[in-house]
Amino acid sequence: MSRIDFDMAHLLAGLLVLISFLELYQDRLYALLNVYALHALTLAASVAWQAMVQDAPHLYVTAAIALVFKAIVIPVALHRIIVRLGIHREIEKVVGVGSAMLAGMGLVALSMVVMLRVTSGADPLAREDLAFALSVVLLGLLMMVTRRNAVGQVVGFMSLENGLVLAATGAKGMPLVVEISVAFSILIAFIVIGIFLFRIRERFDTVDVQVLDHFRGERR
Amino acid sequence: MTFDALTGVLLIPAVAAALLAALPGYRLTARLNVAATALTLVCALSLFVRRPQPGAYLIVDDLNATFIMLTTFVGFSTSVFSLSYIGHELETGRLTLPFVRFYHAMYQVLMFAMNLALVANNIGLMWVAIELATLTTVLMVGIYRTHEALEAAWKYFILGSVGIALALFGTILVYMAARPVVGEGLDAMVWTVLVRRAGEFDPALLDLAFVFLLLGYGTKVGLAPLHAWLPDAHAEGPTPISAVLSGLLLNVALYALLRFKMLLAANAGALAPGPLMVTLGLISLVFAAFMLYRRRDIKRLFAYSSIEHMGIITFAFGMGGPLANFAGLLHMTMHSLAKSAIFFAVGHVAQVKGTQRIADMGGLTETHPTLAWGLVLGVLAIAGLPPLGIFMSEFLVVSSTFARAPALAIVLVFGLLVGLAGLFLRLNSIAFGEPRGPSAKAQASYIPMFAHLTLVLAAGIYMPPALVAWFQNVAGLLG
Amino acid sequence: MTLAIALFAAAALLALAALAVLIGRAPAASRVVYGASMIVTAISLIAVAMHLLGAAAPMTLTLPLGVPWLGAHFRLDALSAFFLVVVDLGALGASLFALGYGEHETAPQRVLPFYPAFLAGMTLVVIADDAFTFLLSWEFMSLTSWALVMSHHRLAENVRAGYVYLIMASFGTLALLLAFGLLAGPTGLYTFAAMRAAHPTALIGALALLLALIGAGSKAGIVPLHVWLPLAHPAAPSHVSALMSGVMTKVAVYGFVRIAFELVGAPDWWWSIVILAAGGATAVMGVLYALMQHDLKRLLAYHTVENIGIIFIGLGLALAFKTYGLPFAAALALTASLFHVLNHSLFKSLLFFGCGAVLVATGERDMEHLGGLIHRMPQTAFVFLVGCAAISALPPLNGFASEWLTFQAILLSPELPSWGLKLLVPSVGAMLALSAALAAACFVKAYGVTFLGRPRTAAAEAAKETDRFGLAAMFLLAALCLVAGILPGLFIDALAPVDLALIGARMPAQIGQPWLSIVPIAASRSSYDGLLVFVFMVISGSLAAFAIHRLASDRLRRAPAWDCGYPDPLPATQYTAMSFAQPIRRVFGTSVFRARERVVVPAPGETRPAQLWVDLHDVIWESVYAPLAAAVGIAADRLNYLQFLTIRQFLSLVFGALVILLVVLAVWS
Amino acid sequence: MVLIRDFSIQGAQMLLVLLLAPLFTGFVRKVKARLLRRQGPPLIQPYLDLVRLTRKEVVLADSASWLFRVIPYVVFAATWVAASLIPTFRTDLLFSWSADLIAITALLGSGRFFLALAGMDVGTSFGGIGSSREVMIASLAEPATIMIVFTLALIAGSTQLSTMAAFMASPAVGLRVSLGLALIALVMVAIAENGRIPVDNPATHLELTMVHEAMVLEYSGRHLALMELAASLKLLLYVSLIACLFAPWGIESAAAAVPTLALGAAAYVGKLAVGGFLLAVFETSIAKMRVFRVPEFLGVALMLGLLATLLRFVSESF
Repeated sequence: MSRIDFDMAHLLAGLLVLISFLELYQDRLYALLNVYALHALTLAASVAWQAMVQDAPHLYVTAAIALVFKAIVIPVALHRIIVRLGIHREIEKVVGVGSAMLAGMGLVALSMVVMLRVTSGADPLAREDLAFALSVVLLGLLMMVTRRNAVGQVVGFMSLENGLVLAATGAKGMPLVVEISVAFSILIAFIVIGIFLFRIRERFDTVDVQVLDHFRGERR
Repeated sequence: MTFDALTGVLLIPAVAAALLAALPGYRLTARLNVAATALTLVCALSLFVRRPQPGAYLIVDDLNATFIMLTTFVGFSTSVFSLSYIGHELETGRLTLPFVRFYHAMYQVLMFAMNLALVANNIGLMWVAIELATLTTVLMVGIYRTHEALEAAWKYFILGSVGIALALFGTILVYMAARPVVGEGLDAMVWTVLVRRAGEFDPALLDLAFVFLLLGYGTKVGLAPLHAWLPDAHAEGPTPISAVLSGLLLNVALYALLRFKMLLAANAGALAPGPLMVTLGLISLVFAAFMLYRRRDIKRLFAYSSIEHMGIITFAFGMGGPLANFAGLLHMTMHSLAKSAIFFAVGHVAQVKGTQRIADMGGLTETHPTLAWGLVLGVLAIAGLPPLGIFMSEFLVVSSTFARAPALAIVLVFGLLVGLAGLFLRLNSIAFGEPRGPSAKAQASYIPMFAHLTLVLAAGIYMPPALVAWFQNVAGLLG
Repeated sequence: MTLAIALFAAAALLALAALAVLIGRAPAASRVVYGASMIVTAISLIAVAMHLLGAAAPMTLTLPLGVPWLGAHFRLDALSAFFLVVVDLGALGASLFALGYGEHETAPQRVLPFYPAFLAGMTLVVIADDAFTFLLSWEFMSLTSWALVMSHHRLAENVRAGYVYLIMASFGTLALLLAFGLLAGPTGLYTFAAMRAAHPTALIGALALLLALIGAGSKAGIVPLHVWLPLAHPAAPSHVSALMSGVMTKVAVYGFVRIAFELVGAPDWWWSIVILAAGGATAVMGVLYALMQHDLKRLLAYHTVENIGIIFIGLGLALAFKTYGLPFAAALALTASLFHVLNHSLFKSLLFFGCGAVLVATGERDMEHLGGLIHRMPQTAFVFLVGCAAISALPPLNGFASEWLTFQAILLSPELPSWGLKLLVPSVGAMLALSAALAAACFVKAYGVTFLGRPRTAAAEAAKETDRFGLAAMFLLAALCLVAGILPGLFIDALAPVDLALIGARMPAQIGQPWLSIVPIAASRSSYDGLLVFVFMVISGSLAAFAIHRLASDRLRRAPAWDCGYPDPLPATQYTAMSFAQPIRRVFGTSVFRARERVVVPAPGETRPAQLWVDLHDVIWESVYAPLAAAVGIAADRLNYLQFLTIRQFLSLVFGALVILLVVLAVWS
Repeated sequence: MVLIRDFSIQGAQMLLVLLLAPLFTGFVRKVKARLLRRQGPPLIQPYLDLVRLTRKEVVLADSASWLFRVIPYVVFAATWVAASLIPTFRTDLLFSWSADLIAITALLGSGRFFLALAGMDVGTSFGGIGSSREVMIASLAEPATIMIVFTLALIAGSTQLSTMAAFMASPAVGLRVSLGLALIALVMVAIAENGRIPVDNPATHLELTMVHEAMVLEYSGRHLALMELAASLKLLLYVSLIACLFAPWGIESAAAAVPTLALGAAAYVGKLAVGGFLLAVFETSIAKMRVFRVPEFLGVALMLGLLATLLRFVSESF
């Protein structure tokens, strides 16, 4: 494939990592949601680009899903939930932004190192893409474990999943990508609805996960 | 397409699920549920006779035939058990009719998903199937709608989703590794092709893939430290589901792991998957063994013992070699049977005692001899005491390991001993001593429980040569 | 043929167990089960005894059971035959005793199914010829006996006993499993035949031997692995206690002999030091523990520990002699210890039966609540006395015969070249003598407090003589004790094939000796004739009686006891078990058990009684097992926190695992 | 013919010890009395006591059992058999091989076992005191004896008394450290076993100190007579044991003619006299020790015995 394709894909992937860092940086829920929307948008762009360069039309579906569902529906829904449940707006973190950032750096470095062991037999695009995707995945996980609010964790999970889609689309000619992305969208929908359901059934007065599992299996 | 046993194994549960979702009432649907599982079992049996050619999506080979056999059988006996169990739940009003309908439908979906995961010849399809199985079980775990149940379901859901995500990433990596060799498109995900060409794949990618698959599917297997969802899911869901979870779903996830282990084994450059599995296995074993001591909830107790045994099985497969693999397969089969039998007993015990707190039950052998001795027998089985089947597998694992890696064997033996002590510490207060709690007559269905136990007992003493040859063949496949 | 009979016997017993499950609650069940098992064991006993006496060639048999590609191998050679005789003899006696005793069982459905299964398990252990079958039967034996221990499960102490027992049993089994794993090698040559053929390296052999000592020793009751024994044996019904103490521990000895003398090849000499030291320590500690007890059954259980120690001393000597190529000395030592195996099984069963009779008659196991039973149960008292004399190694009974042989073996040890043994063996001999003397002391106490003196409670007052089955069983065993004591030559010759099989030499034939005396090495060196001693004593005793009654007075008058002029009608003024043990406690207990006596004497004029407390510490339990249990508890508590994490924390576990694995991957190359 | 002769010799031996035993006891008493500047009872006093006791009726405690009545005969028989197997004036007695030194020790042990039981039988506190102390003493004395037996057996290469005596008489013995140790230990054991001062005092009924007398406290009449006779037999046994092992001169072998046998018998009597005299001197010159000093006393004996054995094991020359 030509140089420009490569650079473009590369750029978008890198952008995705960058935005993951931005998410890691946020400490207001709304802002986080917006940044996530951006994240999804970038993903959509990247997927679309892949669809073009791999001339794999079915990938456009994935792109569309990313655009409509992740970049618009989900953030809006979460926005609603936050309003409906009156969740306090700031994000409670376990570790400070600084250390989270450092950890993120470490993770990115780690994913690079791991990927560099891959012989360049695999085509460079895949290799670089995978490195970025892995970083995104790890950053998403990091976000999940450093955020206390459910919403924050959901966002973390979703960006993790974006990383997956990035990898999947980056993998040239991979079948089932669409199905997988759909399946994942359903999964996310489940999570969001789950949060919502719990509220409606008034089981938990807040979706703060800690309160949600204050009863942890067995009483001591 | 012509209807063959393979499609039957998949189609029957799917159709049944649709039917059960549509039909009202309890009596009919419950029996329909049994009938469906019975039919599936028949189809699975016929797989031994005539086996369809592997296609791009589906395959039946020696390895998964064993699993299918086990799954359909335990699925069947569990449906028989749930017949009486759910009936009791309806009487006590813990479940209402709509939920029962939902439950039956989900049960069939779960069966479908597991069978699909087992027969999938496509790693992507396998992944989808396992995700489906997870989601259905999540819904079933939460079915009681109690605070605890929902919380357990939620925990299971979140951890499971992360696991799924990791597994998917691993799957993608496998594809990436395969693509340059096999070429783009479907072939690069078809299991049979992969394993044939695995030697030429890029080892580093395979390593990375395996790490993710190990963690991803390992979460489903319930290996420590990825186990967190397992005890609560077992404890809070309806007991038939606990039985299916322990007896089947864990195996299915393990099956996926094994597939990829074979893939790595086929590649010279890749790191040996053995050490990783051995490590995780031992961690799970020892960890779960210690966790048994402080358990107060009877179902959680046995959930942790499932973790322990999954650890042993993973360890055995990790050690590899004909003996250890054979032992691993045997142990897995025996554990599925014994553990589901235990959950059958536990379900009725919890029903007659009206609680799951161990402290509120006692002297069960006085009040409910049949039930209690069934439970004791099951516990003896999973504690690896003769003449029951697990003794044989543990004998093979330990003895074969000690000659190869003494240090590991010591840890293994230590874990086994600690686990046994913990298990009996609890069993003593359940089955023996002065009777406690209500002693109402149990309207229980003993057939499934004792059927399983009989099989376990028989296997401990005599195994039919056909089965042995089968297992040995599979053990050979696993390398 | 004989092997087939033995297998059929095992099968029949298992079938009987299955039957007992069905008819367990029926009134006639106990008669049926015990009667049937008695018949079966009798048949097997006859067949096997003939096999042993006929010194027939080993016979093997393979069934398509167990590990599929291996099959279940069975073999009946001299060693198995001898131990099978021990097993069947004990089983026969126990079944006969239980015909009467079983009637008093409160929960027969918890005893009847497991009793025949237990017998079958023991039978199978001694004829198993591959590692899997052996361990299967071994653990099955433990399991069934565990169930029997748990038969009276409503008592918390019994449940605890069963718990400790099961853990120790599994521990032992796992140790044996490791031993076999070593001997079988990675390719899994599990048959004993293959292990015999393979010659393991010295290190492997030594390790396997050590593991076998731990594994079999934990079942036999080697100190410090004996802790379960005094808990479990008393908890079971008496006829089962007799089997566990008298027979099962011997099966454990069998396991050790089988591995140590046949399978491990030629281990280094210093392993015999380990065994000798363990044996000596076990003998002395066992009897000291026993002296501190006042629960009759527990006392007997501790004496089992002591006798196991004596047996292992003999085995250690035999091993030492064998490794130094002194076959005849080895044969002597081995014969001594195997003969003691038989003897101990005889008198220990007898004594436990006596306990059972007392238990039925009075409902008491605590000696402090008994006394004066000789008046109410004279026959039981008589046979129990025979048992006491036998276990105290008094001539002309069997206990002395085997101990005498052991002493003779010790006296041969200067021929050993190694210095370690030269120094150790005499000390072990001293330990042996010490334990024998202390055993006598202990049984003076046991018998004196239980059967002699005046009844201490109403229960003891109202005791009744036990039933005819029980008496039959006890008299049978007592007679055997006497026969084995006065005609040891027969038994020594019967053991010759075992020596030949395991060592390649045998003791000189005893049958030909004049006056049926036994001569281990040479007449000039040492000889003993139990028969003659017995006859002498009878003659001289009756002579004296005759002379006095004839020539002098035979008048007799009953009167209150003299007691230096201060006779006290209260039975409480008698010596109790604790007070009887006091001098010995002062001599040994202060160091071994950290025994302390606290006396509170009220001030003059106060009316409250003076009080005496005795604090004893089970040092071994407190220094080994309690810490272990505590450690496990602490670990369990610490890990238990992991049950109570939040979802996020669990996720971070997953995350951590992922990162660690990735790092491992990164640094792999 | 030979058999008859041997029989007669064996019988003579049995009678000899039986007859000599009370005399020896009386002799010791006499000597002690003399040393204490007392007249003392006549030498034959023990015989008179025995006869008197046997003529008296037995007063049996109400709570005494059949065992209580059997035990005197058992104890007597055991002791007598043991005593009659120890070569006094002639080695290889007809039945000497029927019990070697270990067996003889055990025979005495069984005597003690039943004696202790007798103490427990009536159910009085004194009997209990006696028995418990007796077994405590025995539990140390017996191992000591066994150790001594080991030493001698290793020197003589046999546990067979005749052989040992013969070997001891032979010049092959020489002076050995272990022998000396064994002798001292054996004397200590003998003192303890026979309940002599300083371990026990056969002449008192002081409840705090008595051991042997406490056990036979309830006995009377013929039973008591047997017990007393057994006690004196035991004393004689130990002295003649020491004599035949450490002063085997004059003990003739089988082939010896009758006159030499007579000479041997005379030598034996002489040895007894010396032994008795030494015993008396020792007893008069030492004070009785507290009961709980006895274990230390016997512990020393045990240690000496063990030491002697170890020396033998370590090297032949000791």
